[in-house]
Amino acid sequence: MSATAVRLAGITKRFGAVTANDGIDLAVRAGTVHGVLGENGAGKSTLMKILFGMIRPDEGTIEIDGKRVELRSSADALAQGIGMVQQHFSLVGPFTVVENLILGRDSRALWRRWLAPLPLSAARERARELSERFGFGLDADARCQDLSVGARQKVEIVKALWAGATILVLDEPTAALSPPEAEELYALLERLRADGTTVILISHKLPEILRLCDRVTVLRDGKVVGTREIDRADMDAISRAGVEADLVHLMIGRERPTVPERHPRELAPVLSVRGLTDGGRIGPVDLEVAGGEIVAVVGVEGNGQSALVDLLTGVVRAKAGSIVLDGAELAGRSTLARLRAGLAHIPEDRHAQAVAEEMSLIDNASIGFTTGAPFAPTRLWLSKAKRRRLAEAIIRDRSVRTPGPDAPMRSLSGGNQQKLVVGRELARAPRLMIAAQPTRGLDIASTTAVHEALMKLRAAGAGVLLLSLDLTEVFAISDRIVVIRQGVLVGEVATDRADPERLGAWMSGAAGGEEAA
Amino acid sequence: SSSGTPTATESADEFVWTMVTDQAGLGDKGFNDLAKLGIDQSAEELGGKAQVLQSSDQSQYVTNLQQAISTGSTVTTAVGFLLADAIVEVAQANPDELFTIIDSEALDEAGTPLPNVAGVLFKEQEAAFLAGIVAGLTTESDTIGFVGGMEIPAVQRFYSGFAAGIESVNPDATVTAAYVGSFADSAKAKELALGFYDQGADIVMDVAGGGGIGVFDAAKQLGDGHWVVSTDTCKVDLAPDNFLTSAVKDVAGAVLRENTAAAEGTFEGGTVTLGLADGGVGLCQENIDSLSSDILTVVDTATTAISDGTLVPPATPEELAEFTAPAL
Amino acid sequence: MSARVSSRRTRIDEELLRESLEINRRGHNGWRAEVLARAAAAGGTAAGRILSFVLTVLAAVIVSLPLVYLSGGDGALALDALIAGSWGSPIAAAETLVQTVPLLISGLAVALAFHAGLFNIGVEGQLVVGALSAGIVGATLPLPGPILIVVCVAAGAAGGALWALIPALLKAYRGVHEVVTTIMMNYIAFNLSTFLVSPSGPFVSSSQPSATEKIPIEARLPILVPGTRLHAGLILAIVLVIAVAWYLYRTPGGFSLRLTGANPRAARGAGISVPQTILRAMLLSGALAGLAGAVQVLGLFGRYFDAFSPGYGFDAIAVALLGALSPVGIAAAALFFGTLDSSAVYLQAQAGVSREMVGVVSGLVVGFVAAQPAILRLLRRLRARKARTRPNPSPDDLDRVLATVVPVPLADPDDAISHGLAETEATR
Amino acid sequence: MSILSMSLVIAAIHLAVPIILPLLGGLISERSGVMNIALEGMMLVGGLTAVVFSFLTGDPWLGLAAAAVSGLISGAALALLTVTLRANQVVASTAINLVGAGLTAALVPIIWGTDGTTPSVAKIPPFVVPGLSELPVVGQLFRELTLVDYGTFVLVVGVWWVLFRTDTGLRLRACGESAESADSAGIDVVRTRFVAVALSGAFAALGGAYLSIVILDAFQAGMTQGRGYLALAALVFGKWRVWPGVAACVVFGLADALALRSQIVAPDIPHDLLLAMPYILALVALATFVGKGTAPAAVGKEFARA
Ligand SMILES: Nc1ncnc2c1ncn2[C@@H]1O[C@H](COP(=O)(O)OP(=O)(O)OP(=O)(O)O)[C@@H](O)[C@H]1O
Ligand SMILES: Nc1ncnc2c1ncn2[C@@H]1O[C@H](COP(=O)(O)OP(=O)(O)OP(=O)(O)O)[C@@H](O)[C@H]1O
Ligand SMILES: [Mg+2]
Ligand SMILES: [Mg+2]
Repeated sequence: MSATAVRLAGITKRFGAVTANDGIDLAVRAGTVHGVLGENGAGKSTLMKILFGMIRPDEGTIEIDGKRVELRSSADALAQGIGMVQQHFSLVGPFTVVENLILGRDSRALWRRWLAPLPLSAARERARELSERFGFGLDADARCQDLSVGARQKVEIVKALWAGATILVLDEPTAALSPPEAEELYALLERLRADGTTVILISHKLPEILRLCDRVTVLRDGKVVGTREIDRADMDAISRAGVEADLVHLMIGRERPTVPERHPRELAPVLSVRGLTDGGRIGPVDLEVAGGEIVAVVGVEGNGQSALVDLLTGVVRAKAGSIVLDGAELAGRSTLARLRAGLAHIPEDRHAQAVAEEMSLIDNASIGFTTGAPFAPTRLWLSKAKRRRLAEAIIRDRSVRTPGPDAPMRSLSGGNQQKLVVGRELARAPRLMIAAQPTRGLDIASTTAVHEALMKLRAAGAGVLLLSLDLTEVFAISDRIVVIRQGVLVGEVATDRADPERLGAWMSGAAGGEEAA
Repeated sequence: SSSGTPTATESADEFVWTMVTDQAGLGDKGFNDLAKLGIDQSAEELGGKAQVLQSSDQSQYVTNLQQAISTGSTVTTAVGFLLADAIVEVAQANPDELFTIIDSEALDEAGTPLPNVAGVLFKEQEAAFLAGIVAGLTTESDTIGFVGGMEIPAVQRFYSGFAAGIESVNPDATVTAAYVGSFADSAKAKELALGFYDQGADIVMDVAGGGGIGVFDAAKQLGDGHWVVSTDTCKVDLAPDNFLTSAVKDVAGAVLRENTAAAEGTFEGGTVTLGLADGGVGLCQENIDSLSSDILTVVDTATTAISDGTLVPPATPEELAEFTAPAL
Repeated sequence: MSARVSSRRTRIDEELLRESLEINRRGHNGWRAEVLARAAAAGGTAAGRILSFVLTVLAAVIVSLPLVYLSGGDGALALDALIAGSWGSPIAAAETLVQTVPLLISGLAVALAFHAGLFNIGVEGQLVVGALSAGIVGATLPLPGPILIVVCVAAGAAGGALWALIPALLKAYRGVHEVVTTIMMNYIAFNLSTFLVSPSGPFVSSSQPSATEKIPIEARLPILVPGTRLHAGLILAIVLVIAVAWYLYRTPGGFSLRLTGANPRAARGAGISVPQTILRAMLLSGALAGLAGAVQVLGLFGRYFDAFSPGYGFDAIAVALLGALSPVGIAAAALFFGTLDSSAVYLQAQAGVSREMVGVVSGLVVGFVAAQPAILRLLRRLRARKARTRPNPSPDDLDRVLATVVPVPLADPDDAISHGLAETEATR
Repeated sequence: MSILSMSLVIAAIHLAVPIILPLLGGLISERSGVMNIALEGMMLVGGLTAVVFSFLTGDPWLGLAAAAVSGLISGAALALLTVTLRANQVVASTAINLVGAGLTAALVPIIWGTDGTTPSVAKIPPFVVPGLSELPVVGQLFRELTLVDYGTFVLVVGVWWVLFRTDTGLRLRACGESAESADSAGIDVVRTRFVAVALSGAFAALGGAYLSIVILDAFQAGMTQGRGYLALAALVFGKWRVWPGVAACVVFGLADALALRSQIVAPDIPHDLLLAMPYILALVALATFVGKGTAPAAVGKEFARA
């Protein structure tokens, strides 16, 4: 059909004992969207970093537009017209949007780069142009660290396209986007394809893969296990289900695990929040969660979900309002007291809030368990042996892939880190679990495992407050959905009566909002 | 002392003249370098070899003194009062070894001097008094500065004698002391001296240790009419046009004297205090001819009075406060 | 699913707890085998460390030989003096330990703060104030000997902690960077201590300038080996190594401290008060620094001397990092620096190496040790390449040596420092 | 007598410049992500080199140039250890400090045969600014300052401009904030940091040379007296920014000058306490209005590509 834009041949990369890529061959046709699928740790990001010059392969060759190239650094890749959006943000936080966009792109003579002022106004103009063309609405002079995750994602995309990339690599670009934002991205990718740009898309979300990709390659344990053409034009519900099942089978070697059915239950309130406010950005919030109920809070990033969680966990002190958990008032109490009263929390930002990367798995598993028996019966004794057992139990229960409990947390892949965090929070025997983006970046099997765990909690009579951007997830496991906008809950709906389209509009404050109940 | 004064038993070419410094060490153009001169002269005149062990910190004093002994040192000279405790410890443990300590005495628990240690103290105030006379008679602005490194007793003796000398010949002149806070910061010493000159002083006394080159540099920079009075050694060459005089301490002579005594078997422990009368301190002789005969006359008068004990220059600020200037 | 809750008990899933205990019971070959396995691993690591360490020092010494000749020293004698002067005789060994003690204790002080994410450059000032406090108390309080020792040691710790208090408060409650405040506190400590024992100062000895009066012999730390200067400070230092290790790794407080250093937000989410933890870490670090100073006064000098410290508190930073912030590693690193310090005296006297040149040699050794992880990485890579190009890898002698050496650099504190230096947020 | 005079201003400048120059060095290095606490050792190397070359050539300007080169070399040594070999930055700095202090002290007797202090050499002369030096009061300033003082000001402006207004600065700061981000933007992190650390050595060395051949005319072992560490404090005090950092140095210089001179006019106040005043005031300032600052996020972290 069309020419081959990218050809990877025999790519092998080892990290110590781990072989992340094992003789991978991959050909991407020009002007198409090529999906790359695989479980956590399958080697997707490694392969793309090799294509972007950030990692040197141990073996293998790369061809761009039919020409063999040596990519020694991302500068080389950029020069070849490759742009990449990393799985983890690669923006410089304290820099403004426009500074991030022109970073490393100045091609003037060396002395000019040392002496002449940055061409900021021209760049600002171009940034505005691009942002407008994609409907992003970016503020070129905002500091990236102040932006919401979604906005940062958009900056990453603009940055990748800045130099007019003809090959665009996107590593899980929608993991942090709300559904309306993801829609915008899909539209953008369609447009880019139409313009002739070649796109490589990594994702764990099958629906978006099926919707966008012309062809999909599945990796498992560093090897290509299959490539499938996708006929997007001719895809009905049945053939879609067939392709999905096929891909899942390729990815994990078995059928898609299923989430247990939800059964209606007798409900007694576990959490009751009244008039909660931080005196500014958020509230007053009224919210009930019953035992045996999963309540999803949905909203576009930046509407106060994080702030609400901070108030509930006690990391930020409320100005007014009450938080009653199992009949006990928690509003004035410390975070520790709240944990003791039965609160557990899977934070949305794993790196920043949940784990200490340099500490061992044992230490990370025991965060929040170190005051009081059984691990710390006195202030002079914190049992290591018992903490090791706890870590081992969590590792086994949640199938965390690790060399052992003494390994540092940083040696785990993101998905496995998340599993450990989930296991740790479940170990608190919570009455109320606050789960914020609990499956962000997780592969299908791990996602299912987390969902199972939350369902099990529900079955045991605990309440779950789910904060998620992933509507598929919300529809899969929640009983009730509340919508948050600009710091207040603007309405709620039972999940089985909710409609994704309307929910999206509601979240973004467009038409049709308030009347649902 | 009473029972068996220790003596050196080696022959001349086996002599080892050792010097142990405190952490300041060589290169101060002051008393450490003078002590070095003393042991070099000892090797030259008495035979044997000279060696220097520099300490880099307080905890090394004892080990350095012990090292000196184990290398066969004939007399080990500890330079600086900070070594007093260490020398007592080592000398008591090695009663057959000979030691000298400069600027301190070595006393046992009962307060009696150890028999195998010669403690050499200097009456810096006597030399400083003479320097004060020179300064008091030279100043035209009647404003005189004093740049000290840190306020330790030796520096106080210099200051008290200097101020008393000035007062004795020029009651109208004021002398003010200021300190750098270190004996090694020549940049700050220079700024302090510049400050004095800026405030109208035409003479500044330098007791800033290694930082003293800063005081000289200040005077050199400002040129004629800005004088420096220095300490320990002559230092004419640092600024020939600005050097007025120096209150010198004959550390080299004292070291040589104790070493000679050891070589000749007449070494005696105990404390000696050297002043003008024994030539242990005095004015710099290198440029003495450049001073006017009027000044030299007064200096001679004072020297006589101090030597025969009729004039006792103050050694501390308290003594200075009570000091009544004699007519000279 | 059940949960037991009481105020002294962590809330935990009892089922999971039971299950985890079962893992224990069913455990492979029981705890004995596990302990043995872990000891064997640790032993292998230690052997590798020692070997690679010796090689590193040798390399540094060889590089510095030309310099030694340049400065008029005798290279052959120098090598000999380096060993003989530090470990060649019981007295030399005792002296090496004497030099080790202050570095070890102040290294622990630096490390404790580092574990909480704090860069305490103020250990030097805290050490001076600790020494000063011990010296003043020892010279002025008319207490019987043994009691006075305890009071002096306590005064040293308290003095050091006091000196850390202002930076601690400013850091914990106002977020002021501890590097600048502790540097300021250092200068204030130096000036204050100079003043207190200056001729017009209140605590100066009548017979010894720039020092306090002597502390009665009975109130000094006892000498451990007669005929040497090795004092009970060594025992205190060893106890402190164990205590700090215990505190950091075996107490809830130490866990909070490490977690706060590694990720303050995670700590806060787990109910730990970050400001309080910072305060505690800084005060403990200051107290350790103060102890280091007090030990020099009570064990070695018998009185406070102004400027007694050649910068122990600054060397301690290198000691702590060289020891990879682990108490045992710090003990090893302090012993290493102590060895260099005590051989300095010998090098000067026996080999004519000036004290300045000794400084150069120790700098080169430190540099080589710093570069060691990189050199080892390089060797590892070469070995890996070699192994790959050979169809049938059979470990030859070199490979066997490298196998022990390569995976275990003496210390690779990079990770520790990077998270140690990460800004600890103290927002409430 | 008043202590407020032009010569106080000059003293403050003389005391501030040898902190400002290493501050600029530290700023460049830390902004690129490498913690440099070896400023002190690099200053000493620069101070001695300046004197050696002024002694050999009789031209203090050649001394100054040689000092800068010596700083590049000691900076490159630190860069080799920390950037290329990825050694721990504090331990490597300690090594440079030890070698710098030891070598400079050891070389003086090897070169001149005297311990501690070198002989006097030609120093940088004051630069009399035509016209301005005739002015009353401020004229003194324009008679006594040297071209190095003016040059320092130019360097401050230059460092500020390059760091915060040019592409080179943007790249350098990106390496200091997030090496991975910089790398993925196509920046050679290792090379950028290497150059930054080497340059930081040159700045520190100029600071040392300022002490030895601008203020004085000789080198003295250990003459920097902790100014390298003070520069580090000013760096933090100024929150890793150029102008606030320079302001902190100027405040230190002025406070030092005042502490020295107030002894002259107020001899009754215990001088040890006066000498501690600048540091006490700095603490008070930090406690009251300066507040918290954030280091470049990647300082202290090594970077290596897989
Ligand atoms: N720099 C590294 N050092 C060591 N191991 C690494 C490194 N980068 C990746 N790995 C390992 O290589 C394997 C592949 O990782 P990679 O990030 O490519 O997975 P992925 O498919 O992108 O997974 P995910 O879906 O979680 O993003 C994993 O086992 C991972 O732990
Ligand atoms: N300290 C602050 N002062 C003022 N506004 C803030 C502050 N922090 C966040 N905001 C803004 O308040 C809004 C709500 O912030 P919050 O962090 O709770 O939102 P969020 O939905 O969790 O999004 P994100 O996680 O992306 O920040 C956002 O628009 C955010 O930019
Ligand atoms: Mg990935
Ligand atoms: Mg959020």
